[in-house]
This record gives sequence, C-alpha cells and structure tokens, in this order.
Amino acid sequence: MTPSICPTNLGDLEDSSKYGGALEVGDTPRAWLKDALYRMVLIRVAEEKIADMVTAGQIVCPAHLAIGQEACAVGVARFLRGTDRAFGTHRSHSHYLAVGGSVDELFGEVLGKVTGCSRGMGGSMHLAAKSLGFAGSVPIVGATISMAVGAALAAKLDGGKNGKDFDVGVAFFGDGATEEGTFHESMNYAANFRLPMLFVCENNLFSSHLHIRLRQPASCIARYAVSHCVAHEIVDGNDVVAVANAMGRLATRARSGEGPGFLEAVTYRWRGHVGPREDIDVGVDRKKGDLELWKRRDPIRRLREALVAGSDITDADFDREHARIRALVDDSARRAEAAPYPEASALMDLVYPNGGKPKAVRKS
Amino acid sequence: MTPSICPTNLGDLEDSSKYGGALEVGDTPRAWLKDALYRMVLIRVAEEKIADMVTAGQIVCPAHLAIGQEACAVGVARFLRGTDRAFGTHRSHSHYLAVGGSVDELFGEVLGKVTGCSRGMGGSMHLAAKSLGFAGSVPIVGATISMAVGAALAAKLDGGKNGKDFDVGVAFFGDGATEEGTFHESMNYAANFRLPMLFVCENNLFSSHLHIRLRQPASCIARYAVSHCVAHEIVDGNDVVAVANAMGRLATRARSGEGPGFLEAVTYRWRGHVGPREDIDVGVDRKKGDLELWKRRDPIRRLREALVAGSDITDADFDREHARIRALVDDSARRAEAAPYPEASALMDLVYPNGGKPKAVRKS
Amino acid sequence: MSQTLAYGSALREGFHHLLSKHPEVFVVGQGLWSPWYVGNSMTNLDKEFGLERVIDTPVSEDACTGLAIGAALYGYKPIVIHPRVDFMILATNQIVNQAAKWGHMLGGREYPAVTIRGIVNRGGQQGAQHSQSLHSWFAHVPGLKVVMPATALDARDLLIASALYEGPVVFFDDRWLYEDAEPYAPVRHLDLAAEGPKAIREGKDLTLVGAGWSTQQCMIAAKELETSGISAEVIDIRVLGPSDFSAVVASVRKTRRLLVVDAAWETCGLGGEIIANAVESLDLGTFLAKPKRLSIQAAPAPTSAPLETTYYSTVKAPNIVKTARDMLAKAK
Amino acid sequence: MSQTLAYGSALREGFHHLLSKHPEVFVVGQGLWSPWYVGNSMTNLDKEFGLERVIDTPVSEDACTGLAIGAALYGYKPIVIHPRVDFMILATNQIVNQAAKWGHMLGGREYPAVTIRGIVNRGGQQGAQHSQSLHSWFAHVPGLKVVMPATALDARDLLIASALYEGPVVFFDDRWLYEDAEPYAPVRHLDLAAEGPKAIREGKDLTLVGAGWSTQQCMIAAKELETSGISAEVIDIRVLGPSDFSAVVASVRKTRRLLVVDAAWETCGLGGEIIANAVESLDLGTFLAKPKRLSIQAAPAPTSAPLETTYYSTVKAPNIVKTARDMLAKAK
Ligand SMILES: Cc1ncc(C[n+]2csc(CCOP(=O)(O)OP(=O)(O)O)c2C)c(N)n1
Ligand SMILES: Cc1ncc(C[n+]2csc(CCOP(=O)(O)OP(=O)(O)O)c2C)c(N)n1
Ligand SMILES: [Mg+2]
Ligand SMILES: [Mg+2]
Repeated sequence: MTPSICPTNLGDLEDSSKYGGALEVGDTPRAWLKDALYRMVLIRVAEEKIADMVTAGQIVCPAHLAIGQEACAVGVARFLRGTDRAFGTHRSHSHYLAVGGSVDELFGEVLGKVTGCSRGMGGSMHLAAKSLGFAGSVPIVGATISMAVGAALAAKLDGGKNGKDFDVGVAFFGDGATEEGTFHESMNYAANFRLPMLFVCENNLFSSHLHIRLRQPASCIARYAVSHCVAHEIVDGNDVVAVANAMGRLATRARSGEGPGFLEAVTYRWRGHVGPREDIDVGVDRKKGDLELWKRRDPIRRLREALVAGSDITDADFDREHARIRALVDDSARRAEAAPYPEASALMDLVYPNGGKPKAVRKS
Repeated sequence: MTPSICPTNLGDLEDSSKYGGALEVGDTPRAWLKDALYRMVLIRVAEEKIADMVTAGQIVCPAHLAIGQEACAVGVARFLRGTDRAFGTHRSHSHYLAVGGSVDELFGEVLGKVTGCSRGMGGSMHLAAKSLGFAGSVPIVGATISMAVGAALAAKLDGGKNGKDFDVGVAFFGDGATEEGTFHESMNYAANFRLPMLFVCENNLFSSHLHIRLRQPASCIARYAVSHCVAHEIVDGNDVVAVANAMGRLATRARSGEGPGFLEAVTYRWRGHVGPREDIDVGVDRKKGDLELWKRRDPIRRLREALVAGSDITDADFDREHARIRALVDDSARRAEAAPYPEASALMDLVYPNGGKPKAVRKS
Repeated sequence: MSQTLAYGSALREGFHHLLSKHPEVFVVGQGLWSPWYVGNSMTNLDKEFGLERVIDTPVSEDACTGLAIGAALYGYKPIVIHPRVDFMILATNQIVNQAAKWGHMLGGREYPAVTIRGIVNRGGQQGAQHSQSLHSWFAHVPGLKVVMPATALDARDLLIASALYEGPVVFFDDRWLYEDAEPYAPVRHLDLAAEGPKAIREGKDLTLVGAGWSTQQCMIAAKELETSGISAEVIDIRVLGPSDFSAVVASVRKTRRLLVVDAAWETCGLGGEIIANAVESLDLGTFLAKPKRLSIQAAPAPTSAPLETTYYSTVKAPNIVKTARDMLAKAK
Repeated sequence: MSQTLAYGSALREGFHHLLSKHPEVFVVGQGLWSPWYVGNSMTNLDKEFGLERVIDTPVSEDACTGLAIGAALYGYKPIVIHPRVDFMILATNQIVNQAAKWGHMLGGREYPAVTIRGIVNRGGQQGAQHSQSLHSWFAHVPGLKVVMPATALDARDLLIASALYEGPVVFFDDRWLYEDAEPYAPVRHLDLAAEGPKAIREGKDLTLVGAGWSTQQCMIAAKELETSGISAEVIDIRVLGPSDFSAVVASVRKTRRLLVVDAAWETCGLGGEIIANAVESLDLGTFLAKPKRLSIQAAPAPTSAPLETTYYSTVKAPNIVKTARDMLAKAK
C-alpha cells in the first residue's frame, strides 16, 4: 500500500451558498428518478405530518425528523435489496420509508399502537422492516454500527448468492456517532475482515445542539475511512443521484468481496434535533439565515426541477402526486389513531423469546 | 486545511533486516547519550532480573517485559519533566524507570511488598512515580489514554508556567490499544480542545499473540493521527536519538499551545507477551528467526557502538557500568524480598480516601 | 432569594456555588452549552463561568469520563455530566475499572476526586434505551460513593459535598423530581463521608424506604396512609454505596414493618439489599409482617402509553399505599 | 472417551459439539488462535473448524460483541468470548442496551440468539482489574439469560443450551473450576428456558446456596460438615437471570436454615437477592436461624500475596463450614 490522500474539511460541500441548482441527472433511468422523487416526497410529507401531530400533542414519543435529508436515505436505498441488512438510528423514519417501509406501520409505531412496525413497543426510535432490508434502529448513538458489521459478517459467511454476490451490511449514522469509539472499532473490523459492509454517514454538521466545528478538528468525516483503509466517497447528500451513484460504486465493490465502503453524504436537517420546530433545538450557533440558505439545497426541489426541465414530469404531475401522497399519509395517520394499543400482557411476554416459556427439548 | 498525506504501512521500519547499525547520534549531547545508554541498561537488567525471579517462582504477579523496547521509554523521557503527566500500561516497567522511578520500589511492588511504589497493592501492572512525572499504569488496554488527556486538560487549565510553557499529558500505549474505541475518542478530544497532549504508541507489531496484520488493515498506526488532525512523527523505536528528537519536536509544539502530537515508535518485544520466555507466548505466527533478526536492532548495542566509535566511552567503561547496575538491581531485589508485606488492614483501609472516615466538616 | 427551592434549580444552585467558590471545579459533558439538555439544572452556567470551565463535548462518554478522572489526579475536581444513565453505560469501564479502583490499586496515595453525574430521565414514551436507573450496579462496586438525593436541598448540598469529596462519586438525580420544591435554606456544608440514609419522616407502624424519586413517592404514600390512621416512617437512602443501612435497621426495630420502594429492576437491586441487611441485623421476631419490596417490573421500558403507565405504576404512591395497608392488615 | 470430565475440557467439548453439529454457530473473541489464552477450554478449535468459524479479533470488546449480536439477527448463533469479565465491562452497552432489549423494543419479532461468555479469571496476584465477577449486574437486567455453571457436565451442557437458546445469554465460567472433574456422561440436550437452580446435594439441617465456583466451595463445606454430623443441602443456582429461586425456597422450607455464598461483592448482589426472596416467600417462623450470606470483602482485589489470600478467604470452604456451625449452634 502506498500513502493515501486524507481529506480534512468539506469545502464547498458545507458552504450553504453552493449546490443550489437543479440536479445533473445524467443517464440515470427516468423511472427510478421519478420513484426517488416521490419517495422523498413521501418521507417529507410523512414527517411533516408527524411534526404536526407532535405539535398537536397527538404524538408524545421523541421524534427526530430528517426533513431536508431525504436524499441520503433514498439514494442509498437504490442499490439495496430485501436481503441486505441496514441498521438505523434515532433519526430513521427516512431510512425505513426509503426501503419501502409501510406508512401505516410507521404511524402505528410512533403512536405506540399494536399495528406499528414494532407492535407499538418502540416508538419513533425503534423502527424495523426486516424483509425489506431494514433490520432496525435504536437511539443509543453509534450502537448499531457494529451490529451492521456483524450482519455483514453473516452475509460473508453465507457465502453470497452467485459466486460472490454478497448481501451487504449497511450502517446509517450521523457525524456525531463518529465520536463514539465503537464507530472506529467497527471500521477496523470491517476492514480487517474485508466484509461486505457499507458505512453511510449523513453528515448534517450537527450533533444535537453542537456544530461539528465545536466537536471535531475538521468537518469531513471520510478522513476516518482513509485511516481505516476503507474505500470512500464524499457527496452532496442533498443530491439523490450523486448519493445513489456513489453508493452503487461502493456496493458493487462490497458485494464482490473487495471489502467495505464508506459514504459521506453532506446534508442538513431543517428542524430541531428533536421535535417539529425550525427555531428551537436547532443548534447553539445556528442562525435563521443558515437554514434559509440550506433550504435552497432542497433535495426534492432540485430533482423536481431537473425532471421538469427534462420534460420527464410537469409541475402539475408533481402537484397531483404530492396531493395523493399527502392523502395517503393522512389516511395512515387516521388509521393509526384508531388502532388499538398493544395488550397489557405484551409488557412481560416480550421480554424473552416465547414469553420465557420452555419449548420442547431439542435433539441434535 | 488542505488534504494531508496518510501513511499506511511501515515499510522498512517493520523490516527486521533494516536499521541494524550503530546509531547516528549527530550533535546530541554526549552526557545525555551516556545517561540514556545506562538508563536503557538499567531497564534491561531490571527486567532480566524480574524474568529470572518469575522463572524461579519468586515473583508471581503477571509481568510484561519491555526488553528490546527500552529506547521508546528513554527517548520519550528526555523531554519530560516532573510536573508532566505520563500514564502507562500493563508493560510499564520501562516507562517507570525511564523517568527515574526507584528500583527498590519497583522490586517492592512486583513482590507485593509495602516498600513498593504502590505499597504492594498493585504489582507489576500498577506502577506510579507521580513526582517524577509518571502518574500511573493499569492493565485495562487503552484505559489510561483518556486519563492522560484529562491530565493535559488540567495542565492547560493551569495555564502554563512561563506564558505558555504547558506541562504535557503523555499516554504510552501499544498498537493493540489503538483498536479500543477510547483511543479514538481521546485523540478527537485532544485535537478538538487543542490540548498539550502527547500520544506515544510503541508499535511492537503484536497485541498479545496476534501480529498487527491479523488485526488491522495496515501496519502504521500514525494514520489515525492524520485522521484526527494530530501532528505525528514515525520513528525507529529502537533508536533512542530518533525517538528523543521526534518527541522533542512534538513536545515543543504541545507545550507552546499548538496542540497534541502523536509519536509512533516502531519496536519489538523480545520476550513473550507476558512472562520471561523468548519462545512461549510470543505470537502465533512468530518464528524463532524473527527474533534473531530483531535482536540486531538492539537499542542498547546500537547506541553503545555509536558511543564507542565516537570514543565517548570504551567497552570497558560499558562493562563496568553494566556490572555496577547489575549489582544495584540485585541489591534492590534482595531488599524487596526482605521487606514486609502490607498490613492486613490495607485491604479495607485503602478502598476510600481517609479509610472512608469523615473529616472535619469543611467551610467555604 | 425565593421562599422555596425546587430540585432542578437546587442543582443549578449547587453548580453555581461550586463554580463560584472552588476554582478547581469544572463541569464537562454533553449538553452543557444547550439551554435545556439537562433540564433547568445547569442553565447558562456556560455564559456565567465560561466555556473553559463548563465544557460541552463530543459524543464520547468513555473518553469524557476518563478525561475527568485524569484531571482529578492533577488538582481539579471535575463533575462529568451524563444526561442519561443509559448513555453513562458507555463509560462503565472508566467508572468501575478506573475511578473506583485507582486509589486502592495504586496504594492509596491519591484518589480521583471526580463526580460522575448520571441523570435518570424516563417516561414520556422515550422507551427502553432512555429510561434506566442503574444505581444498584454502582452500589455493588467498592471504591465508589453512590449518591442519590431525593429532596431539593439534598440535591444541592449533596452535589456540593460530592464534588468536594476526595474520591470518586457517582451521583444520580432524577428529572421527575425537578419541580419538587421545599422551603429555602442556605447551603449546608456536608462531609460526604459522614452522610448516609436518614429518616425524613417519623412514624411508628411501618418503615417505608426509598432512594431518589421513590423516596418522594414514599412521602406521598405516607401522607395518604396517615389519613387512614397508619403512621409511616420514611427513610431516604441518600447514599447507597458504600452501604450503611443502620438507619433503616433502627427504624424497623421501632416500626417492625419494612417496605422498600426502588424505582428500578428488582433482581440484585437495592430493595433486596436492604431487606437482606435488615433480616441479618434484626431478630426475625422483630417483624410483624414479612418485609417487602416494590420494584419496576422486569421488562425494558415500553413506549406505548398504556404500557408505560402500567410499567411505572408498581412504584408509585397508590401502590405503596395499597401494599402498606396489606402489610398492616396481615398477621405476621 | 475418558472416565471423567473436567470443567475446562467439558467447555471444549461443548464448543466442539456446537461447531460440529450446528453450522450456524461460530465463536468470536480475543485469544481464540492462542493455545492458552482461555485456558484449555478452546484448544485447537481454530485448527479443527477453521479461522472463519473460530475468529480471533482485534482488542475491541464493544464492536466484537455488537458484531455477534448483528450476526445473530441473520441466522447465526455466535458465541462471543471475553477472556475476563473485567474486559467484558467494555461491552456493557452492547449487552445491556442492545442484546437485552432488542427483542422487546422492536416488538418481539426476533431476539438475537447470541451467547456472551465472560470468564471469571482471578487470583495469582493479578489484581483489581483482573478479578471481577459481575454476574449480579447482568442478573439485574431483564432480557438477559444469565448462566453460571458449577460442574463440568453443566459447563458443557449449559453452554450448548445457551448457544442454541433463541435469545441473548450471558454465560460465566470460572478458571478456578477448570480442573474440577466428574464422571463422564454424554451430552444432555437442555432447553435453557426450562433450566434453573437445583439441589445437587440433599441435606436436612441447612441449605447452602452457591453459583459457579462458590457452589463447589459449598460442596466441599457440606462434606466437611457431614463429618461433624451436620447435613447440608446444596443448591446450585446455575441460572441467575431471570431469577427463579423456588428451588432455594423449597429447600429452606425443609432445612429451615439458609446460607448463601457468592464469590463477589455483597451490596446489591446475588446473596442479598436470594435472602430477600426467601424471606418474602416463606413464613418468617420457618427460619431456625437468621439467613446469612458470605461474600467477598468490599474492596478491589489486591495483588500482595497475604492480602490476596485474606481477600478470597471469606467465601472458601473453611469459612462456610465455620459459619454453618455457628448458625446451627445459635438459637433463632
Ligand atoms: C450513547 C449516546 N450518547 C448520547 C446520546 C444523545 N444523542 C441523541 S442523538 C445525538 C446526536 C447525534 O448526532 P448525529 O450522530 O450527528 O446524528 P443526527 O442527530 O445529526 O442525525 C445525541 C448526542 C445518545 N442517544 N446516545
Ligand atoms: C480491555 C482489555 N482487553 C483485553 C486485554 C488483554 N490484553 C492485555 S495486554 C493486551 C495486548 C495489548 O497490545 P498492545 O497494546 O500492542 O501492547 P503490548 O502488549 O504490545 O505492549 C491484551 C489484548 C486487556 N488487558 N484489557
Ligand atoms: Mg449529525
Ligand atoms: Mg503491541
């Protein structure tokens, strides 16, 4: 191995005045672009609905919204399949919906209803859609990264389907999570054992109230990938095409046994760290104007503009679809509100498999 | 900040056939070189004595010997002072002796006698000589690194003596310790808060029985310093002059408030991971010939040859001094054997400050 | 100066006192530059005392704690803030292997005078990883002082005593108590080594024992019991480790009935410890009823509203009242 | 096949069985490619089953454990090896926040079938950071099965049962037991959910309770007591979490005397738990003597030879014998 080049700061990628225009979509299949657009709209609309329901006191559990960051999840999901193993965080509505998670089950879950994807036991921070490739999410920062590496190890032990076409482990996490030691331990494991593993860092420049410059000596997280000898890509995380393409390259390598990849998607959350407000809990040194500038990097508008410019859709198409999604989300929310809570017995019955009761004795 | 160059493998530094000749001592003061030579001899002889006493069953507590690695400790100690704050590991006889720790107290400690530097409560893995700048050592891998960072923070809060002449925190640790997440957390802290902190990695290529190639994707540890934006130097850890010079440069920066430094000293332990043998517990894939080659990089012989070649000492001088040190070490061991064990009451009395008893009520 | 002092403000007053009068004290942890991360317990301390002494940090619980231990060996008295006990779990090695043992294993020459504050922060449908109170774990480990104030004045004064103590302290406060107020009194200077459980309400029929939030539930229950003519003594544990439960024993010798309430899981927890200790210390004939403990059910915290209500109900005042009545009704 | 089986070899036989018959089992942890890092309990498994299924690792306890939990969600039944409980402390978050809660907080759809083995490895002047047995901590946490075999056959069969169990298990074995042998018997297929404490020696005057190594000290003590005409029943706890101490209660109902021996610290530990449980479950009139517990003194482990001897003496057979005699001599 020869010395590598290690990035330090993000430069233009963290400059809110850059990257505001319509996306360059190149030869990306139009069908997927439309899917991606409306998938992002679904995430946006669903989270706006959740925000409203929090404001109205209908939702009580802590809700961390990814509004503004939709392109990261949707771009990554392009090259995932149901047998892959993605793990999320406290801020995973977007990941869950990006792989196709049920909107009904999302609203069921944030309302603590038995119809939720985790049967109402976990709330917003505990989503899962395993058959779609989303293993689960938890709010302890950094905690699922090593679990995803384990899922990648399992995929490698499985041996891949066609020769080497491994399923991949995927860890979604934020810039803050890279300050937990477990992130580095996990990177070293994946590199050392050459696992089919993808680390996806949504660098939204904040961990709770603190900007990355108050927490780390440089703003680019991919420098850690270099140190762990993990292949990396750094992209505008509000450009769903750039995210998908970078993810595609890293996933191809990983699936063919060439080892782990690290994707840094630079983005920005529009709301507070937790909760619905744009002006509360957003960050100690975050000014109102920052958000205004970042909103010009809106991942949805930029893709819509590209598709309209290319005559792939019209503004009217978009508005119609947006309204349809909005109605669908409202319906889901209504159904969830009407749904029952889990039985009281779930509290104790779910602590151990099979309610803690013995099964028939096994033979082997 | 512009991108940096990140090293990957150690190249010649891990090639046992390289670096065998007499040291280049340059204009290093002769007085210090002689001190360094005999300090290394002291460490070697003391640890050989400990090895013999383990073999003889006189010493029971686990003893991890740094024989072959003496130049790391002695080189680093050149630019330390009594108010600095160095922390060690399971393998810290060398660090303790390098700063001038008492030989009597070392033997007292490994024998569990009340005359030990930790009053016999800790044994080989719990050495301290705080007034000389060595805060203490413990065997939980990686555990003292963040403590050393805290000591550096304290030094920074103290404000330095002459304007900015900060005392420094120093963490000695091995290549294995860099696999613990806490190492990375600590590096980020030191970098983020620009602390007067020196990370000293004795990369002896092994963590217990595993060569670094079985544990990490590349052999050079300084790549992590690059990723954490910490200034680094990589040296032949068996060249006491190179170690001291690199440490000097990093210490000067750190003391003047320019932030932390990382020193990677590449070396090799001659004995087993724990215990006295050269052929047991040395490493699963380590061959006898490896050690023979590495012995040609003996830090003591190489400095001795340089000093003899420069007519700074004669071989007879060396032999005489070696014999004197040997006698001194034997005396210490004898005194320690004759010394009493701690009182039985120490077991409970030392659990809490002041034996757990109240003091007079404070006023403030 | 207000007539009453609430628990959250009392903590802030404790920090303010420490930072004002003790230049060797600094605070470090997550959320310290945020206006509400740790409730109202530290508001604006950063503005008043500067970012050098009120240090907000990266998300690195282990290093943050180790850093404080290291600084404590060099003349400082740091207080580490873990905004949730659940996050403090990531610092277990530093607390249990380093802070607790440093003094002993290095011969007693020095002890890190560090206070590690873990905030019990639960309810509100936060779920399994935002709900734990693992005070019993730390009480299990020799070398640690474990402090858990139940009242506003204790929150302030035991915080001060913890910070000024010469060795490592794990300090638990509970967000559910932040609004609880009591009449204002000036700072009492306590020597933590001299502090322990004490009776905060006298009674003769039954001893209720609590720690932190559960103490206040015991107080509410005691008042309720009084209306039906049952006189309950309440012992507030205050300091769990190292354990000295002689105040409990003395009380039970008098009341001859013991009910321990611990708002945490039961197995190998504080409740069992106190019962075992009482049984070992008293003649069994003392007991007019079998000693009993109330704990949280042995499950992770659920988020769903009705389940969450059930989950915490076992350790709330109504259930304490009911259990106490049963104990008085039953023969031995 | 040898006539007897020693505890260390029995563990190895358990691993061998699992790796031979269950392709979904793999083992991962520190020291697995070393001939002695974990005593003789895993010798040459790497050679026999390959480096892909017997995985030695970097020094990263947290990630190693998380990795196993993750693999357990995808069809594998990994066993993580922590060569010392002291090192396992660095994996606390993964064990307590993730493995224990995953099934519950995600609605019970799946549980990580992972076994986390912590080896109790102490004595030999290893000192404070190489000595701990924190089984009580894990028994405190709902969602974990906590297993602690005392005999060779149990070491093997409970290891197999743990690995094949559908949820997370923390498994403690003790290096001080590795040479203890018993007559060979073939593998019994146990369902871990059906296993719990059991009487391994019958007696009528006194119930001795132990877990892991302390059970064997109880057995030695029971034999010694027999020589002076005292008949001691011995209950081996085997499974600490979730706790079901009905076997203890049944025994004490018969013997009317309870002495619990736990080779760990006392406060909030297993001993107090068992005593509290017995007191809650039995009429106090049952007890002919006050229940008692023997624990390790509340100090970090010292290294100095005489102190180390004292340190472990309280939980060794001679002190059990002495304490039992006192309990029988004394009136209620
Ligand atoms: C171990 C742990 N420490 C602290 C927290 C509190 N916390 C919740 S989210 C968060 C910020 C994480 O930032 P980042 O990883 O960048 O994700 P983002 O919120 O920006 O999506 C913190 C500190 C936690 N949940 N877990
Ligand atoms: C947390 C923890 N995990 C594992 C161990 C066991 N252990 C003791 S020393 C050691 C190897 C450390 O290697 P390195 O840091 O390179 O230091 P060296 O022994 O080479 O000096 C290990 C794994 C430990 N003591 N602490
Ligand atoms: Mg972030
Ligand atoms: Mg090494």
